[in-house]
Amino acid sequence: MSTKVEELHGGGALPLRIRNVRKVYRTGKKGVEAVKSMNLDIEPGELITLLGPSGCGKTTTLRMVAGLETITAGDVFIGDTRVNDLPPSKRNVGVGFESYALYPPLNVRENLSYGLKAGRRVADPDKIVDELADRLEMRDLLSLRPASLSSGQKQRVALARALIRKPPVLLLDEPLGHLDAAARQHVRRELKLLQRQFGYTTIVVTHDQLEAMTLSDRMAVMNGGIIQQYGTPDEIFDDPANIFVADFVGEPSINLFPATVVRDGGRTLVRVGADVLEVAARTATDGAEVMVGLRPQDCHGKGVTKGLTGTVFVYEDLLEHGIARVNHPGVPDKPLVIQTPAELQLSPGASVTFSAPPNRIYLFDKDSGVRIR
Amino acid sequence: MGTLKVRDLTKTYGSTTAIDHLAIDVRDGEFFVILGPSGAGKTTTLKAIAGLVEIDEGSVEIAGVDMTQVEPYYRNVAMAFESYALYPQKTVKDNLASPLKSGRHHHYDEAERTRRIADVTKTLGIDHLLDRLPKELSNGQRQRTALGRVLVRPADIYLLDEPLSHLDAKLRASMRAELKSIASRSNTTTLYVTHDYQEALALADRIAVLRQGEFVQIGTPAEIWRSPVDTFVARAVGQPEINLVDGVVRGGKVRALGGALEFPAPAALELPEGKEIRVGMRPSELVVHREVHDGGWLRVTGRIRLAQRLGRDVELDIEVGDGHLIVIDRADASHEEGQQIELDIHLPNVHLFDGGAPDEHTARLGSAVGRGAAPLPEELEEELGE
Amino acid sequence: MARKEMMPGQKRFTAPAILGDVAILAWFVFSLFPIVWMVMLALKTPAEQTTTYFRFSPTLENFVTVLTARGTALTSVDFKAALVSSTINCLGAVVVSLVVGIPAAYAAGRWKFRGSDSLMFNLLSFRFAPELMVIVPLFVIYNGLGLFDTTFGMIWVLQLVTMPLVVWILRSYFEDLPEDLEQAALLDGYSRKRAFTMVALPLVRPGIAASALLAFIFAWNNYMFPLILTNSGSVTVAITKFLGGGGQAYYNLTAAAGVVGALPPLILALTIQRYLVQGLSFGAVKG
Amino acid sequence: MRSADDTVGGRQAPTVSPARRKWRPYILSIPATVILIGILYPFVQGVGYTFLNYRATEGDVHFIGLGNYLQVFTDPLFWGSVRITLTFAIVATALETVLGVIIALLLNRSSLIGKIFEKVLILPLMIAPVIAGVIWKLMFNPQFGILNHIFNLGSTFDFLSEGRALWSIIMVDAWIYTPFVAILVLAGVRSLPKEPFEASAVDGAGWFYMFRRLMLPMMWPYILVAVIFRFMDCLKVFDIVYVLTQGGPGHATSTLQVNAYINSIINFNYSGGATYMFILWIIVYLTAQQLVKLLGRAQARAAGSEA
Repeated sequence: MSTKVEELHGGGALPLRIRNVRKVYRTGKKGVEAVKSMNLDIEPGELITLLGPSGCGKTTTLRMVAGLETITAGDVFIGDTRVNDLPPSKRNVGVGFESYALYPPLNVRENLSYGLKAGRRVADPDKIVDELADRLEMRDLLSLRPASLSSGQKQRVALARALIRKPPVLLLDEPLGHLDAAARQHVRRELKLLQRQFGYTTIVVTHDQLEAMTLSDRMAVMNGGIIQQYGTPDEIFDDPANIFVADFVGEPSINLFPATVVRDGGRTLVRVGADVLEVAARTATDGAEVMVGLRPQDCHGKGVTKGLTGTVFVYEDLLEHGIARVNHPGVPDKPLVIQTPAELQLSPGASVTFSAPPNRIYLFDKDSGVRIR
Repeated sequence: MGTLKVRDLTKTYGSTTAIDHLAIDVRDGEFFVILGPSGAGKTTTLKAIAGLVEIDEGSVEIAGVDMTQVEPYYRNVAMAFESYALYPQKTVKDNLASPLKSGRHHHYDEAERTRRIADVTKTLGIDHLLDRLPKELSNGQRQRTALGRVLVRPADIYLLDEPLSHLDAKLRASMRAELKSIASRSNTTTLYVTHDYQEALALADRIAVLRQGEFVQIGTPAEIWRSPVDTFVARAVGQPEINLVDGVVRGGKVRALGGALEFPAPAALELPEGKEIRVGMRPSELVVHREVHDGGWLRVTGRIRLAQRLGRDVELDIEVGDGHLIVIDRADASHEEGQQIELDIHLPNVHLFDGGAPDEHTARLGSAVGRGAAPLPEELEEELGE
Repeated sequence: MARKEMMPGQKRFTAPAILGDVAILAWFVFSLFPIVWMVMLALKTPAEQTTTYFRFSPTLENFVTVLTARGTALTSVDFKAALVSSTINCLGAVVVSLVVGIPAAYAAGRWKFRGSDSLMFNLLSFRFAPELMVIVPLFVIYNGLGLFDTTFGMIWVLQLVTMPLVVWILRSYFEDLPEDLEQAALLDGYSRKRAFTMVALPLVRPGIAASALLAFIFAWNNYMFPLILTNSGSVTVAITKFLGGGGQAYYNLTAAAGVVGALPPLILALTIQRYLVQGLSFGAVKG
Repeated sequence: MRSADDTVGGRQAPTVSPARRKWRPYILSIPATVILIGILYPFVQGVGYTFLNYRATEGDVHFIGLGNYLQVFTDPLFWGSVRITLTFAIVATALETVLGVIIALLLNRSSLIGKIFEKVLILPLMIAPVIAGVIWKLMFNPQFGILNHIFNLGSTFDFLSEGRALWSIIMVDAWIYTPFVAILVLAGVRSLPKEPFEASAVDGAGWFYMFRRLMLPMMWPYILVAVIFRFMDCLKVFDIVYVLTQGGPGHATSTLQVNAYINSIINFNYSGGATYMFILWIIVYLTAQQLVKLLGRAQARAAGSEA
């Protein structure tokens, strides 16, 4: 998916570079290391998402770039200026807060013009507000106050406020967090088109892997203050670097179970109980104990004779597709999950044989969790 | 026995009507789901049946007994609250023992109580947490404890209020499966409330779609999916949402998207000339044209505006004529933005709704082939003889 | 705004920051000096009471005098009796307010019934109404019924102070209590009364403690009621009697009585520091 | 896991009629209503006194219509008392509000000194006002009071002289109740959401612009609550005035409630005192209604719901 920067707006997007950045929170004597030596290069106009569970350091990183948190060590460059010691307003960044952080006593027009009138005297703030309001089709909201807006409208106003000063870098914290499913889907597309059109270098922080995959040009999956993998959605989904990335990205989530490697001439197989699966990995050593990753969406049962055979424990018919949980003798502690096509109806107790294309079965080192290619 | 008969159930808070003359008949042992957006009155309905709110009108009959004016503690119903409502100062064990100690319906001695608690906590995998306080539990563990307090005691009806809504996606999927297996083994009538359509489809014997305090449709998951009574129900199930494009009947043909979408108007529906129509097509049922289908398929051509990766699939935003359609396709195919693309959809899967104002919910008239419901995939399979 | 860590580009010791600290210091000198001075005066020997300022040899003699018959003989003010009656009256008033107030607060907090708003507004209007409006007629009634300078009389009139406080604070606590917990108890099979005692009361315990202590403090500090409706049946009235009309003024004894009179409220206030704001604003501002 | 016969049903459970349910809140409020009547009864009687010529020494107590009101309204002493009360209430409330807000903002700025002293902020408030009055009376003493000594004003300067008494009493009132305003406003400021102020920092707003446009409107309801409580209490001030000056010297500090006390309790002119009080009650009731309405609007505006 190529990214086409149609029309650069204002001063033009700037690259963003994060070099060996660390953040330690001093609470009492011992410090909590929220971010451990982070490195990230973002090209101008690129949309990057920081994806990870809560407490993985993604919001802290965003706040450090925005200037809302001090940087314990390392450097952040916007364009070629080192911004570590600059207050937020001097970093010329647009920030969208998770709770929208609109100004309650002011109406939408005043919310947008607040920044314009606050710092340096801007020629005609109302004209700029009207112009942006037209572009975002929110002219009718200008006279309303935040409390009377729906969460979708609040999200749009928060975004407009971040864009109003045409910042070269846009930082959004969980922009779709408080929206219901229908609105989220619509706003997601709108945000992607908008970013493409405005051409801002953008960082989006989210815990929702679906949101990250759809919005990202590239995405950084984070955990424990470290970037686990940084790449395009295709690389992250189809070529996970370790067990955490494979487990965190993808819904329904990946099956992970132990198996032993069997080398058979050029081919690599893994033995699970009595069954055997061919895998694409080349560097696995014969007889090694490994963790196997198998995505439910990649398992197909129609017309498969050789693969894993188990008995259905629970079958959920979601009409667009089905989800079956299958007990397999080789995987004692929890059932395997497979996503079955709509036309394949299964009932509890039935036996099913399923497999997946070799390049879609991933092997991970049992201890370190690192991917074995 | 564990049947539930509700008639004209109405509750107003001041000037707003929370629920308006609801009526349902739940068979004994049935898993009945109420699906609706937040604020539709789902929780009010449950609490009205449990007797926790004063209703303005209507009657509630549980297990053949009229319970309309009966106090909650005599109704022999058990409820899992969305906020879990665990007693903060009691351990998990005491929370579960509470319904057994009240002695309202049946007196359980110490041994019986311990056995029941052990049995339930083992099933729910929280038998190692008996001495913990609610604040020491994770969200998932609190949710299971709330569920345990319902399952630990016999009751005529189990009322579950959005039990999975506060869990993260991974935990929600596994808990849904666990609920499915527990429900199949227990034969207690269960009334389950949710805003997540997948939970409704996965768990329900029957679903009642609720909007602003009124039931819009009651039916099996297949009926709700195949023949939604109006655009509201059609949009309530399925992710991404069903495509709805406005069209009009011209010269015996249904024309939409500025002419890019055209097919003969089904004779059975007797659609008058110039009739405003709304065409509904589900993204998962619109297929990118790769192999030839024999008769009964509709072809539409458009240009890719946006391709967004969605796990194993890709969500394509296709510009078609003067509108746009959302389609799901396999990720490993190539999708260049601006590239032209052809889409096929099987005619019975094309829903026809009455025309109307943009945000108006309009009734379903039938499908592109006539009055009936869209066929289920497995029926489709026999037809194509695969 | 929650207290925040330094932000980038923010320096710690700027001129306004130092000026701010100086201003705070100035206020606290003004605020604490009178109390410190009272304690000093209470520790001075009778000879030093009017002659020295900051240099004196501290003694506890005044406290002993004040609290014993010797004090009464000297100043004809029985401070010890005043302490006892103040305690009894205030405790009695608070207990009555709790027993009567908790059910009313629960009713007003849980149901929006027609009478609830008028009941609450009436109670609030007592808090703001000029007390004499009620005290003058009570003065006549008490003399008529022989309730003058009696515990029952004082407990009844102190309801004017303690009842509105208890009901308003507890109502905001009951309003914040989620209904689900009591409803869960109902469905577990407990009656509404058991659900109230088993679930609602334990969760509101901090509110009960805070409102009781705050009511006690305001009852203890009240001056007008005992001044009019008793001889010197309260600490506040007794202390003013020390200053008395003619003859020798016992400043160090007055100060000692003042310190003793001020201690109970100070100690109680420190224990409920967290709930003070909610109490003082009748639930309008959450702590 | 559960067999079919476990369900309990079939027999008719006892019902509770809707009427009985409706009475539940009223039953719970009966004891409080009894106490309410116990207070309302003397209040009504008090209002009754204003239409009588009821004095302890009066043998023939009878109805005299609006006689008391006529007598009061034509009495310059009454209007003097009203002037003193309003002056006291307005100046004291304004002073305490401004000082309280400043102290709250300073304490919110989490400096080390602020943290230490915050704990003792409430001390003056918790001491009985009458004890505070006694302390200040001793300090004001011209001969051996500490104030004259520290500021070496000599022994003739009297803080409670005719000209200065009212302002000295206002200072004592501020000493006691400024912490009340400070605590309320501080709690209000701390309950404000953090993000809007971070957004303001990102928008490059200086402190004063942010304070004027954002922080003050959001703090306004809390300030107004404090103003309402203080203004109402000041209108009926009694303890510290009576202890410090008994309304003197002359009538320099005789507020309405002090006057009513002297009138009805010391001179036993019950009707006279009651008339003063009922007029003050009406002033308090009307002002309370207006201020509560103002508070409602301010809360709506701060929360941004009112258009």
